[in-house]
Amino acid sequence: MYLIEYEGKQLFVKYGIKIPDSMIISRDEYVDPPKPSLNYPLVVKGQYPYGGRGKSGAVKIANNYEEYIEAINSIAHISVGGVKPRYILIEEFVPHEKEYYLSIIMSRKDKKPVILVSKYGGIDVEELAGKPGSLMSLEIDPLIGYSDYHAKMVSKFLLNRLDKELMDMVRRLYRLFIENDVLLVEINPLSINESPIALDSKVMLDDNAYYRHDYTQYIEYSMLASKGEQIARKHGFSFVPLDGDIGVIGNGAGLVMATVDLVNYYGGSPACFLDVGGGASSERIQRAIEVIANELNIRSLLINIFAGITRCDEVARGIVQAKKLLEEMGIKVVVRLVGTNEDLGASILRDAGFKVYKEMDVAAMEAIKNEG
Amino acid sequence: MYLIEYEGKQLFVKYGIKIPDSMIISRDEYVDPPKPSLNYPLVVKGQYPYGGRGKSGAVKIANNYEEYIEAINSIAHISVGGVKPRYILIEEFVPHEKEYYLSIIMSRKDKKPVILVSKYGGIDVEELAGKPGSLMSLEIDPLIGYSDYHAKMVSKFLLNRLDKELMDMVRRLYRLFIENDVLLVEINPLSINESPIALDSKVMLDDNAYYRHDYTQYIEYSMLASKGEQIARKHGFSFVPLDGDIGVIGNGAGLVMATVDLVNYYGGSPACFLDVGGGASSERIQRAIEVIANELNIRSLLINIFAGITRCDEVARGIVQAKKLLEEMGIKVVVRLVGTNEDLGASILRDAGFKVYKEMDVAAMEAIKNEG
Amino acid sequence: MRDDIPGLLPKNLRLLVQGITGKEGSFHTKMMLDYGTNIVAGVTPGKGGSYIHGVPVYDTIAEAVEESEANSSIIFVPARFAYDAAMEAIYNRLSPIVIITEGIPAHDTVKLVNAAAKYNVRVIGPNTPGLIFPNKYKIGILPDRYFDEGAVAVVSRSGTLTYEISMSMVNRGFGQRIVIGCGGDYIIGTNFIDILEILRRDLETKAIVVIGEIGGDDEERLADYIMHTNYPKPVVAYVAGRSAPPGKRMGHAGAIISGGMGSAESKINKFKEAGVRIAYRPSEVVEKLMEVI
Amino acid sequence: MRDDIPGLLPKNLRLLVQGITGKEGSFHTKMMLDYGTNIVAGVTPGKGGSYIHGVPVYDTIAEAVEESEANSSIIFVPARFAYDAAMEAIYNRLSPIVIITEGIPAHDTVKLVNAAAKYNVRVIGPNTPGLIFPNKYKIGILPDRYFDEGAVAVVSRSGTLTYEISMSMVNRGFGQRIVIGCGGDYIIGTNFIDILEILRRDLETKAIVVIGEIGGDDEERLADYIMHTNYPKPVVAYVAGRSAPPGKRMGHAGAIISGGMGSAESKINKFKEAGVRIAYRPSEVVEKLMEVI
Repeated sequence: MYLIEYEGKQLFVKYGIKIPDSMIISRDEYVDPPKPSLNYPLVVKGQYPYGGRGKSGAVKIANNYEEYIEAINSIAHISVGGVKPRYILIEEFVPHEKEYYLSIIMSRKDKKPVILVSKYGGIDVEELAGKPGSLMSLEIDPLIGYSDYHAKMVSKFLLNRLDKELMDMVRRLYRLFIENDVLLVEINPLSINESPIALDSKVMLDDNAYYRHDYTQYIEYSMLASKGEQIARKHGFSFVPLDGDIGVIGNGAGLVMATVDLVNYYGGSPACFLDVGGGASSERIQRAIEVIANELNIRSLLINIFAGITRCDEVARGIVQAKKLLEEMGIKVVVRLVGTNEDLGASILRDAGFKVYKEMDVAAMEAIKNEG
Repeated sequence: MYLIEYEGKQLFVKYGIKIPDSMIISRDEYVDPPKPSLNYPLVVKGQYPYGGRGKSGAVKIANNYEEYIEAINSIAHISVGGVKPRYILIEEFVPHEKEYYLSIIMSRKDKKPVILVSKYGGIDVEELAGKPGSLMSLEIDPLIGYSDYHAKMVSKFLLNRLDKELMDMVRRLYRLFIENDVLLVEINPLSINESPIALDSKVMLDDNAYYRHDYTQYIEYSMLASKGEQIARKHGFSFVPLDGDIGVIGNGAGLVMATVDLVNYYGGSPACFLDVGGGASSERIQRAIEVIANELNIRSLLINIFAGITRCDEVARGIVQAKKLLEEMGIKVVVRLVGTNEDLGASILRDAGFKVYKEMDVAAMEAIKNEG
Repeated sequence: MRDDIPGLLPKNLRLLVQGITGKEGSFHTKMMLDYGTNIVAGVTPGKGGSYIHGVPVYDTIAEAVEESEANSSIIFVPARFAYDAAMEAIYNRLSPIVIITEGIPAHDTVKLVNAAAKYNVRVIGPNTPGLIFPNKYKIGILPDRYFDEGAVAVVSRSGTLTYEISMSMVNRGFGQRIVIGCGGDYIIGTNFIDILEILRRDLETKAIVVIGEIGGDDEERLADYIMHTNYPKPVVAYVAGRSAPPGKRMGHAGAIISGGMGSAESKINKFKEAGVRIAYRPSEVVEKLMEVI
Repeated sequence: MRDDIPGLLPKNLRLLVQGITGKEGSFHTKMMLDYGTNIVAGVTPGKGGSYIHGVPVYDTIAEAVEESEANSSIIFVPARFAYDAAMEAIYNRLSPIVIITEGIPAHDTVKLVNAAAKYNVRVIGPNTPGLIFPNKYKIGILPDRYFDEGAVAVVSRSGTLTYEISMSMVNRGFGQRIVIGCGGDYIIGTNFIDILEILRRDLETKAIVVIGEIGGDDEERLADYIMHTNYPKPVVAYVAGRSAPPGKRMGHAGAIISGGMGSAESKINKFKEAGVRIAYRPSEVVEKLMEVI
């Protein structure tokens, strides 16, 4: 899960990483914002769970109180990724000539933490990678951990000298990384005019490590999250809404992805990715169908089950339980069942008037057809 | 440096390792000890920086208040290793059928922390090693650290079952070991009647790690330390007092040990080991001589210098500066000088009336002779 | 036909099941036994002395190894205990260690995978269905009946999709030399290249099916490997997630396109450059196989 | 005569001095240069760009290696910075790393020594005078004039005592193939066995002098090694500390008899069993050497 900027910066402060002097304004204060006790010019930044706010105009400079009020009024109504900001961050502007980039990522390829630094910050990582000589990556052996070596390499690369404060920042960032089960922590841009200051924050925590951290403190994230993500979290499904009109439910991430791809392949337009996971009960299947039917505007629903641990009869019962709702909403249902108890499952469904298929290609084509 | 029992136990408590209910009584309370708010029977234990207190009678059981007073009065006057106890520890007696042994040592051989456990505690490690099948040692890879594996192995070995509390104790002990630069932490005896309790503590901290811990909190150790050790610490010499009448000063631990051995070899009796270290100044040499002359009752002093970084002329000047003191105390001085500026050093010494030798064997024999 | 694969599976498999008394562990122990897997011991702390489906249960791996000479392990314990379970297996030099568990924090996986490398132990997974040697044995949770012995190795990051494709292979007469899931997690112990390098010299393997998905660059690196080492066997690949939007985790912890990296398009293009045949539908894998065998 | 020793010293020594601008580092850089040591670079954080005795100084080892192709290191930095200095050398794969520094916490040494092993780097010391190849070069602080080239290797846990014995050897016509201090610390990177194993196949080494002392069991284990591997060269040993009382640290952090372990008597007895000739006085080492060469 990603933290929003100000949550990431609070984590920075906890670890002694400098950020600009700032204040945070919540949604109910937008109408009558508090007078800032900060020095102008200020940077006014909407807080969103997604990137792209810069292009949307949700970052503004305010040189005086009037501009400050104006900026808040404007940003309050700007949506990024479908959501308006619940919070706006006000920061003193930090004059800086150059922007740098510093991050630590848990590298899949190397199976190690890797420090990434660039002489050119403020732009996307992909762009960085394109500038030869501007990027340095440095592995940290997870069995040995951080040593000054890493910080020295970073400081030399960025500044061509050993800057004590910058080295200290690298050390603190690694501690933050380790102690919070971080998958990615990024300071971009990083300013090093007098001392190193994090002008933005990007922090991705490991959802799997929820049991050893208090993730409820990052509630802002869930409140700002899209409806789809909220639903997925609430029910424990893997659920990603898409733009189309054909709902897709299946068991197993790879299979559901493949099913979504197949709908596309045959010219249809998938409305979602929903993985019910292994061994789903009839209730779980029913709930998955309800979620899709209620939350999305779909024309048809393709259910693709390859049952290993899962039992086809359970799946069938879940579908039958949702029959009424589906009929009411006029959603055509196409079921593909293979695996454990497939005959039993198929007969339950046929008895209830559903069509059941054995080949996913055929089922996908059937789901796309305009007439059932 | 070794902690005394109650300091070690305070560390145990800090890490959540159980010890018996207890109180500590300091020297000025011996005359009128506070009434214990503990349950009899009590164990009354003198606190010494050295082992062997059991054999000296400095551990007593008190079944009532009278016996408690009696025990304190008696132990207050018992010396172990030349010192009387500045503190007496009073503990509730923990009934136990069996005594176990548990320690973590930084192993020289393996270059790793090693957990040692034995089914027979309360006796010396050497004796333990003699009982086949009673001892288990378990390495901890310092690059990986503790995992439950280690605690499971310990619990299985000692109890033939997985005891949650014992496993927890192993985990806590390892944390204590790592966070305090411990070279040896030993719980012996360890009682596991209901839950594991440390009945005694032995903790050896790494002197070299002084700069990252607050060793002044362990002031009891220095106050209880022998005079020789106090002197060594004060002046930064390596100094070990011995029983004889021939003082030995040299530069380099190996050389001084060899010189002490040589005195013994030729039938003499060394009074100390004093290593002035490398590159000693004349002041340092003078101070070393003064310490020995003042603190020990010696007949002659053998100074053996093999000068690499050290300069023989500096050494010679230091000896000359101490000449008056040595003459006053009637101490015969034999100097062996080899190395950097040896001719200059020898002439300085000869001018001041000292005899100077080139061979350490000859010098040692000369120092032993009764007549100079 | 030799029924070991040097570097991947030992000559005489003697499998230990960690978490054998749990619901999943117990169920799949039965399934594996029925399929012919030589399970010699199980471990569940505190449950030592009991039996599950005739398999003796121990408190610790050390005891289990001493009494049963287990040489490999499959792990079913819950995510928060998986690190310690894997470390216990590593210290006892069991190899491979197949970690079925889903949801292990990536920092734990990184540490245990690096520790395993130090001790020369192979880790498969986490979050893998395991592997199956059709008609010999399986170390995992794959439903047996969709597999049959043959000459095609199937290597995958997924579970049910692997069964799907394997079934369609068997239906058209293509059996499998081995089917192995590398795991759907962000960090995994053994990746595509590791497996293909091992299979390079396996005489029984005539072709390889790779079932990839979005996220990471395992597929891209595999393509480079195939190209630069002139891989001697035909490879067919299917990549799931062509219609996945960037920034969204598609079920698997590892299945996410982020920072412009890990798209299906990038993987497919790389594979094509390396001469790998691409199936665009799961059912097309068999068609592509027919072109190469 | 070949002037490398495979496994111990590289073929073309290109030494880097860590802590070169410090008092000790600077002084001994001069001494080593005068003796012929090929010092190609120095490192002191923050002092990059300067020169010490003509040797260029860098901020980091990475730069130094890039510009000077250094392949080995000697460390003079204070104890509390030694861990990071050694790790920097290890990450840059310098080998050997000779750590002169005294007083490094044992936990730091353990970690760096284990890290070095993982990266295949040899650590000599800490708390060692280093080593000397008489009339070729030295990596250390040994005073040159007491050594001469020859066929006897001297391996020691001590400093001045090593000079003492080496001098008496030279005075009686025995030169040295190499003189090497393993270090007087509680934990050291390279011990007696490591050195003797390397010298086993060194044709120029005809005999070995071991200078041991109380504490630990390096000498006992060496005796076992000599006995059980039928060591092919004569060994003469001197063990310091015969009159040391138990429980007292005799100067070196490692020189302490504790828990009934590490007494000179135990070491001497073990050596005798292994056929090692014992010298009871430093000056007797030469006499024993005369018996075997």
